[in-house]
Amino acid sequence: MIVILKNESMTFPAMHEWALAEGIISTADKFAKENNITSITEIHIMIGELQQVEHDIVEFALEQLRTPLMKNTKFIIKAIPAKFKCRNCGHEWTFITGDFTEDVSEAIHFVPEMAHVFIKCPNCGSPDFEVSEGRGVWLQSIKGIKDD
Amino acid sequence: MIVILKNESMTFPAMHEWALAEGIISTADKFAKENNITSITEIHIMIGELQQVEHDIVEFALEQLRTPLMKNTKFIIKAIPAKFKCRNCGHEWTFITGDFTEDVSEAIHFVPEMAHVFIKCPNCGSPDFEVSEGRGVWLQSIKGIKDD
Amino acid sequence: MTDPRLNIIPERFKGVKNIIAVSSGKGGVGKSMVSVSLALAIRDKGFTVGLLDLDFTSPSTHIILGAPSLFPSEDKGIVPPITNGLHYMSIVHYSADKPAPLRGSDQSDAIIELLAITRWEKLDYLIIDMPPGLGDATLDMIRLIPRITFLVVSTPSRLAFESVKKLLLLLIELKIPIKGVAENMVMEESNYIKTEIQKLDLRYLTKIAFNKEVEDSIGDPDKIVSSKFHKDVSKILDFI
Amino acid sequence: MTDPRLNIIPERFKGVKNIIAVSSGKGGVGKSMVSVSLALAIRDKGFTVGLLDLDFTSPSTHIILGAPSLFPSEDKGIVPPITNGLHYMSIVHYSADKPAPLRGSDQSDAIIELLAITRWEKLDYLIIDMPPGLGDATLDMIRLIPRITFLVVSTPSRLAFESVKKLLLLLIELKIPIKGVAENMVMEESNYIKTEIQKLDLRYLTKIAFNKEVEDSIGDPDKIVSSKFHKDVSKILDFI
Ligand SMILES: Nc1ncnc2c1ncn2[C@@H]1O[C@H](COP(=O)(O)OP(=O)(O)O)[C@@H](O)[C@H]1O
Ligand SMILES: Nc1ncnc2c1ncn2[C@@H]1O[C@H](COP(=O)(O)OP(=O)(O)O)[C@@H](O)[C@H]1O
Ligand SMILES: [Mg+2]
Ligand SMILES: [Mg+2]
Ligand SMILES: [Mg+2]
Ligand SMILES: [Mg+2]
Ligand code: NI
Ligand code: NI
Ligand SMILES: [Zn+2]
Ligand SMILES: [Zn+2]
Repeated sequence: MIVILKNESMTFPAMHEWALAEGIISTADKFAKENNITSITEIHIMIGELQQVEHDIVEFALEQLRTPLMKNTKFIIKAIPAKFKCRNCGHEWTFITGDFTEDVSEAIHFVPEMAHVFIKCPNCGSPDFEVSEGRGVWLQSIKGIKDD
Repeated sequence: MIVILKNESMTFPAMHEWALAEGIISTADKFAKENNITSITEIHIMIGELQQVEHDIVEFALEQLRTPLMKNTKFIIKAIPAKFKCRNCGHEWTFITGDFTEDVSEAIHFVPEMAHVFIKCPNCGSPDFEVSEGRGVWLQSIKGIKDD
Repeated sequence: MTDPRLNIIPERFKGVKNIIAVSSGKGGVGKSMVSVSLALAIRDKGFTVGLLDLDFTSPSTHIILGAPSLFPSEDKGIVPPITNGLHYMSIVHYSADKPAPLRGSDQSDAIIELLAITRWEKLDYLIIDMPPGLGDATLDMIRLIPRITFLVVSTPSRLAFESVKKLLLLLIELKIPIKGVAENMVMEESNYIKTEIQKLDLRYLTKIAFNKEVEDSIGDPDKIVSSKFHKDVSKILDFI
Repeated sequence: MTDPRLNIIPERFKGVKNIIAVSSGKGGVGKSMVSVSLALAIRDKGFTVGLLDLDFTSPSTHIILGAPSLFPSEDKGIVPPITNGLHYMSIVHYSADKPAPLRGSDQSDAIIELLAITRWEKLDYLIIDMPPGLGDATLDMIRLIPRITFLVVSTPSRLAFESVKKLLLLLIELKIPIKGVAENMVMEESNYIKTEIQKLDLRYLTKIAFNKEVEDSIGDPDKIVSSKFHKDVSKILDFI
């Protein structure tokens, strides 16, 4: 859902979240065109919590990047908690933000797979785990008015 | 379902399908023990068609390998057609046996991933496809009488 | 569900004129040394050059360049830092040079993420230092980067060439442009590699001599630039 | 759904007394040459030896052994053929030496399949020639083979050792037994690698000289066995 941004300072759009928003906009726009959608009403986005992407910034970027097909689009963002499953011992656990130093958070923020460099399975110590949920930014679905 | 073997010649059990059956039996037995199941009534197995595993041989091997927990087990085998999806161009297609020479069938029979050596996407020629369904032999589920 | 990163990647390479993946079926043939040396040679011709290290589990170019902890800046994406006149991107910026035990699917995810968020300046050339083998990185670059070309490195050894040949056959089959093959670590006169390359109708780019000074030049780009190795590598400039 | 192959794998290794993965963070350091030479040296001590080539995208041991198209026999699984007195398994038996462009997840699946169906005879030693890096093969062997030990190969180069060190740190952290580190392709006196290895509290196994005759011995196991290279490698026998 679109909320009024709490903070529209100019530092916002410079963040790398902008690049992720660009991917969503261009993918949705392309998909709509390919399917003769003349107006996109909703775009559903899932953001995994592992990456600690700032939703405000993503929303701000989405607003700025609206294409002609997105004049009235509602952007609906859902946060997905990060879950891990160890391939070595089968242990499952969830992501706890406070566990990391700022450097580590930064690395995972840009490249989530750096989790395998810095996080170990709390049960067996292995870096060989799967991020079973909550990785990355995904375009879940779009809704629109079709012209056929 | 167990059928009377059409051919019980001694060449049967020597095939490599035996090794796959062993995996199923030992996994099911272990799972049953861990869950206090005293008698396994059904074992559901899925066999992907890519590998062209001989169901008769698998069934024969399963019969021979029954553990004490499997005195009355019904083995239910389901064949899953092989489906491919190209990562390069998105094209999807299904497995057609007749396409391969005997050598290639043999290779894929033992190591299904050899598909990437011998099969190309019929649309773009890429070996970079996914076997989206129908790979390998899987233990789908077991049913049994529990002792708790 | 659609991965929105894939669509934006071609966009990111719009300002890059030439994309060259330095690759080999084999490890340890000198891909990283050649990548760095070639990038520096192109720079010295007055071109704008980027260097992208995609060997995530064994990155080397930061060691060869003697470029310690750099960090990309953030500007609607990440902008590669400049070191030695090269626009330089490596996973080391984030892994802090610690072990990166990544399965292929994670390497693939990391590559896609990096390509999707990296905003290259306008570049005349982007040199990509590839990991060995025919795995995720190679397959991803082929499917994701439309104008990619390959520069393949071999050594004179049969062991190396047998693996290199597999990569070449794959690229030929997929109709990916191949700049040619450079033969590195040459110790004796032999036409083995040259003949094999020509049999495949490909260009033999240069013979790079085995040279003990290469080891000493690691970490010192000025030394690299003034080395016999660099002179041999620079002959590749005629072909790109 | 459960993959029934995982459970049977430990069973397959019950008759194998010692399992040694010859590994390195780095490619081209001589893992395959050392694997073959070491397997032959163990054979000549009168032990039963298996050799498993897990470098699926760049298999080499069949070339080093000069062992052309062999095919495992089928007996309630597959039984590795014997060549040069070694129980020998390689993907090449099935790939017919064509390019095997396998993503990591497919390499992993192929490894699991091969391990699940291969019935090794009773072996004193199984030598595993590993692919470079810290990817699927390395992680799978660590998680699937309970009694695995690692023998790590480096060259004197800083570039090699920086990658090797990452592998060693990973193995140490995971408490996987490390037989030690062999230094290959040594050209000059230097204690760099030895010192670094000892800093990590690991064993420095042997110094293997760089030797041009190695190339000529490829494909000819008798030549390998009578080489200086083999003599250097054989010192590893004291530690395994
Ligand atoms: N022409 C050469 N002469 C001598 N040593 C070389 C030469 N080229 C590369 N090397 C050395 O060979 C090793 C492998 O080189 P590297 O660039 O890391 O290969 P790759 O990237 O293919 O794994 C390094 O130790 C490097 O210093
Ligand atoms: N001690 C040595 N002296 C000279 N050349 C060697 C030596 N050891 C290995 N080589 C050569 O180095 C190259 C890489 O060896 P290889 O065993 O294929 O390495 P890896 O398996 O680690 O990739 C081959 O061309 C091989 O002939
Ligand atoms: Mg390299
Ligand atoms: Mg992942
Ligand atoms: Mg090798
Ligand atoms: Mg697969
Ligand atoms: Ni950011
Ligand atoms: Ni069979
Ligand atoms: Zn674990
Ligand atoms: Zn295709």
